[in-house]
Amino acid sequence: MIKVKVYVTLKEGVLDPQGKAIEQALQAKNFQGVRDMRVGKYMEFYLNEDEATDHQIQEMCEQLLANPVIEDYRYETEEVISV
Amino acid sequence: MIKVKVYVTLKEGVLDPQGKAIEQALQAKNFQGVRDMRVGKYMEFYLNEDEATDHQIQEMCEQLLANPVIEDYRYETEEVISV
Amino acid sequence: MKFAVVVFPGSNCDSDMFYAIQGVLGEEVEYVSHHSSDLSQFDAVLLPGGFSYGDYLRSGAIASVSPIVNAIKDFASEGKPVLGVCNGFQILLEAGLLNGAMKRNHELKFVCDTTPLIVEQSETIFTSEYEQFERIELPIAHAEGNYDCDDETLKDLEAHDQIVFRYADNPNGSKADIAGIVNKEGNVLGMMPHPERAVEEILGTDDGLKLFRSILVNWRETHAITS
Amino acid sequence: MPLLLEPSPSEIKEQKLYVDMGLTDAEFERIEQLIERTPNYTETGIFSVMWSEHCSYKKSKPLLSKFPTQGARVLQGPGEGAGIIDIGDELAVAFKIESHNHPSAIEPYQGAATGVGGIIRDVFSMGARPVALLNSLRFGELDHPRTKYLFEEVVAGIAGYGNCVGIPTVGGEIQFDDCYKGNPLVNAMCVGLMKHEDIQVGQAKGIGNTVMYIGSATGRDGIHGATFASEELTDESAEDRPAVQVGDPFMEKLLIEATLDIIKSDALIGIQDMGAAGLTSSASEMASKAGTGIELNLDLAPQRETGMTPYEMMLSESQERMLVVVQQGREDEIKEVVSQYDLNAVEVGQVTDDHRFRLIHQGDVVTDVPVDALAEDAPVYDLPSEKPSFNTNTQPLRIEDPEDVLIKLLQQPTIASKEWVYRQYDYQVQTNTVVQPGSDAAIIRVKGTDKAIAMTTDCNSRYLHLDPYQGGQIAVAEAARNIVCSGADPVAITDCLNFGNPDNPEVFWMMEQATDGMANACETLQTPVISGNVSLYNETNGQSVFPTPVIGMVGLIHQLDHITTLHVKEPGDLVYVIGETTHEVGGSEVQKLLQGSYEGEAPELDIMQEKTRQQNLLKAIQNGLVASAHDVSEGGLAVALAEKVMTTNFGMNVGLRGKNFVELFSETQSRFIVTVKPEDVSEFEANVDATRVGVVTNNGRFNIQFNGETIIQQKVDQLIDRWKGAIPCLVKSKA
Ligand SMILES: Nc1ncnc2c1ncn2[C@@H]1O[C@H](COP(=O)(O)OP(=O)(O)O)[C@@H](O)[C@H]1O
Ligand SMILES: [Mg+2]
Repeated sequence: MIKVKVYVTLKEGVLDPQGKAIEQALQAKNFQGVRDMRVGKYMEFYLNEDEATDHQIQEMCEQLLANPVIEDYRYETEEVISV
Repeated sequence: MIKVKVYVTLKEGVLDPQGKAIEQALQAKNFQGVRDMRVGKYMEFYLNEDEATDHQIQEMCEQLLANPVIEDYRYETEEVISV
Repeated sequence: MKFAVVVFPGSNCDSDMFYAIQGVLGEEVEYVSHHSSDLSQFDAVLLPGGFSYGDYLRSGAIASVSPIVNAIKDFASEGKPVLGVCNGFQILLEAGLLNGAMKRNHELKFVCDTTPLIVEQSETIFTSEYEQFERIELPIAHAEGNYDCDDETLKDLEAHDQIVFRYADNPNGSKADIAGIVNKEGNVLGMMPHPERAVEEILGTDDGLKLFRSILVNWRETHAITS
Repeated sequence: MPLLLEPSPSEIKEQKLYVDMGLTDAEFERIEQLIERTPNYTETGIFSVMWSEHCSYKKSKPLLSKFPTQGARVLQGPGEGAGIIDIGDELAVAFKIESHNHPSAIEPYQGAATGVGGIIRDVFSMGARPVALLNSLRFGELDHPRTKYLFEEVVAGIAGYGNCVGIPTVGGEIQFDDCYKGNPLVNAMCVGLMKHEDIQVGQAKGIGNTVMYIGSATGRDGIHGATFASEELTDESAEDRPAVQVGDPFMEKLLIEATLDIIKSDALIGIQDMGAAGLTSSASEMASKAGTGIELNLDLAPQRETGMTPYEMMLSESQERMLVVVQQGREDEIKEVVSQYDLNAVEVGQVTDDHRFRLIHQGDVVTDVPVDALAEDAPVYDLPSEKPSFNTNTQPLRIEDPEDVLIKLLQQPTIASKEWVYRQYDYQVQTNTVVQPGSDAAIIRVKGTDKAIAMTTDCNSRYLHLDPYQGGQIAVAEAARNIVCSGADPVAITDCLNFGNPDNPEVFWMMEQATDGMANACETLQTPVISGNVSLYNETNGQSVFPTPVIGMVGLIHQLDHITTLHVKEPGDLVYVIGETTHEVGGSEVQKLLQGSYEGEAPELDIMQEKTRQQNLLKAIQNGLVASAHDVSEGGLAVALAEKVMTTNFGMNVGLRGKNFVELFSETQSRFIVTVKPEDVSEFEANVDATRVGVVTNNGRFNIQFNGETIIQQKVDQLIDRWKGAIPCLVKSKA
């Protein structure tokens, strides 16, 4: 089995109001040094070896997991021993 | 400067309605092999070297970035050259 | 009796709460800013619904670390009534004043409706004007009202009669149909449904009015005894 | 420095770089004459957005001038952020509708969300507290995956923004037709309530006064959005992706509260939101209207990104920003109020006496042009128009099984219950919503008075497709019917003219016809046009949407006990139909169902007769003679009757007469169905010309006889299941 980890982040230049709000909240809590907070999504799931092609994973990301209009994505795969 | 990457995921055993829905949507789109989809948050931000202690980052996560009742977190740090 | 309505940036049911107290219940009420750290002149604290800090990160999370929350904790520890509705409930959970956590609704969408509830406990200071197991209708409006806690916490809640309202027709996937819980001491109530939206017939239901009346009646009683 | 990379004036001219920004050769020449030299890059960009159709109405102005805009209750007509009507008691209602079609086609969630955000700013910048939101949506057929995605995301975007800012979304309308597949329509309307004394204007008066900026920092979002809205969507539009703006409803909520607080200060002179063309349009329009000039120092403007050029800053459409003019020397008072909401007010410039629009960047004057040239002197075009050929022939429809047709009609997404949609909208917040979505018009009470406001959006574009004049009239008439059915006096309208490419003479002919029809209906029904918006170039790859002039109408309820809803109230109440039914199927839902296309003549409308019926019905409602009222629209009598019992536990027995089953579904105009309590029957009949057709029952069954024969016999519960289940089922089904 392959474990897939997908990271979805807002494209550069796209406003991230959530990141801004969290950054300010941390600063107010005395973590003044926090800068440029950006919030994204992290997804993990499993695939059978034969399905875990780059093409297949990219398709998933582009069709559903990320919104290519405003988001970028990257992913990692890792072999796991299925139990 | 230190770039901090925080990953927040639902604890094992906590039902993830969003992950379930995405998994089903992928399966409906003919990615039948997808299993155990879990959705979490991914946050990145910057700190000055002297602030980027483990203690400091753990405090941020526990006080705000993750909700310990239902979420786990992990993080990575990475040195970046500030411009 | 003097009520405080705490206003966080992004609260949006603050004026509805204010109106319910002043306009319908006819009691004294004031807005208190999230910057404030003093609640000493109030007899009850109301945390209204809305989207404090845009619901960013997790609903209620950022508000739960603002200065007023320490004052709310002190206020609660004196045994005075604290009511959190919707986002107010979420804030109480995030602040640790109540146990458990909120997740996205099981259908992942915001849900606005009027929904039937069962009053599971009519012995609290918030519900004494209701009958035990009375069926009432209150509006709901939330995207993250799917209450969750571990099994031990649930047992504990049940054992101490802390589940105050249950959904008759679970709209969001909440564990054990939980719509509202109270702390062990019985003076901090969090609930997703909006009693302040149900205080006049013209709004469709006035089933929420008894909740505010209960607070008032109980305050008057204890006040008569202590003073 | 990036500035050096910008083309020089002569390069702009010689290489015709202005063409890509949407300016024609003649327009560029006109700019050169007006400013007496060749514009630089920033100036060219500024002119291109201010002279886009979206900001200048250069192609639609001649049509808009036909609308009646005056009336006893009109306090502010077209020309400001929103129009305003008087509702007595020193109170007023501000409202406007606006489109966000193209952004929603590209990024539906954010497109719809920022559309809602923009229209809210138009209303609170007038000094009104926004009390309600409505929308009007058009999509392709729900059997296409992209359409489902657009539909789900647009609804989520509207909900996400409106819910967060705490303004109830109380109404709207949705129509599904293939012509909207590539170019959905997303129109948002906002209604605000205010005291007369709080009315604000967007004017930069008083030489030397300070211009301040409040709200989100400026980023590179949506650059050229206004120009983009003035072009057709093509397959390349997907490439225009940097144009996507992201909304921050949390910031908007703070801005609403801060703005409604600073308007109480007499240090505030003028206020305008930064909508399309952001800083450029707000600053130049405020100065132009006041007959002054304005100078901005761009280095002082809050910026989200580094290295932004003046061109980028001036064309940015970052959301949630306001520009205010403050009395010189009293800036701190404004700053202090605003800071209570965790916002900053920043001085960015001042009002000047030289009628110029001047921008300073890093010590250089980067723009210096006459302010009126930007805001007033855009060309106005009289476009050629040509009547397209209409095929008015129709095939006769044949209906064997009216029960089956009714059940299918109830499941057509245009007719089906929209509960799936409005359940996602917080329609109760502010505790004023006394009639929730699901009736003919939504109703918001006015706390502290015995009054309420009714509101609706309407437009059946299928009729306009067959006959734009008639369809334009019907759109206004239908909106008024919905208002009247809820017990309100129609007062005024706002409109959003969604059309295709006006340079196509056939499209322009339709615009002329539609606006003529609307103007006539508004005149007759005495509902002036007090605000509106134009959205052109709604085409995909040359295929235009149906002409869709959406009407947003507001009515006044003088006493709360006049409020009436569409659902039947009591068993034993009698059912009446107002208006005769004729055989009219052109553009109807039943024609679409049985034939798959629209053809023939649009329904007739006698606007005088319409007015008489509306007035008589309203009088009867106000006299307490009507228990429930509903207008007949898509799907005809059979559907309208079913709608009166669905969501109730009651039933209905109805007997109708006619020549042909088709009449059950005919969309003849100016008809209403009302129920009347038995004790009010004689007085009702004496005052309203209506035909008694049946009775409300308590057995939960919906029975219709036609010429004495029982043709429909259904459990209401089952009808409800079909009608409510249709949209969720279509959305979920995989296709
Ligand atoms: N179709 C229309 N009917 C009536 N008035 C219109 C119409 N379109 C635009 N207007 C009016 O023209 C003015 C400018 O509109 P617009 O540029 O859309 O406003 P904003 O600058 O707030 O975006 C507004 O007062 C608007 O009400
Ligand atoms: Mg209607």
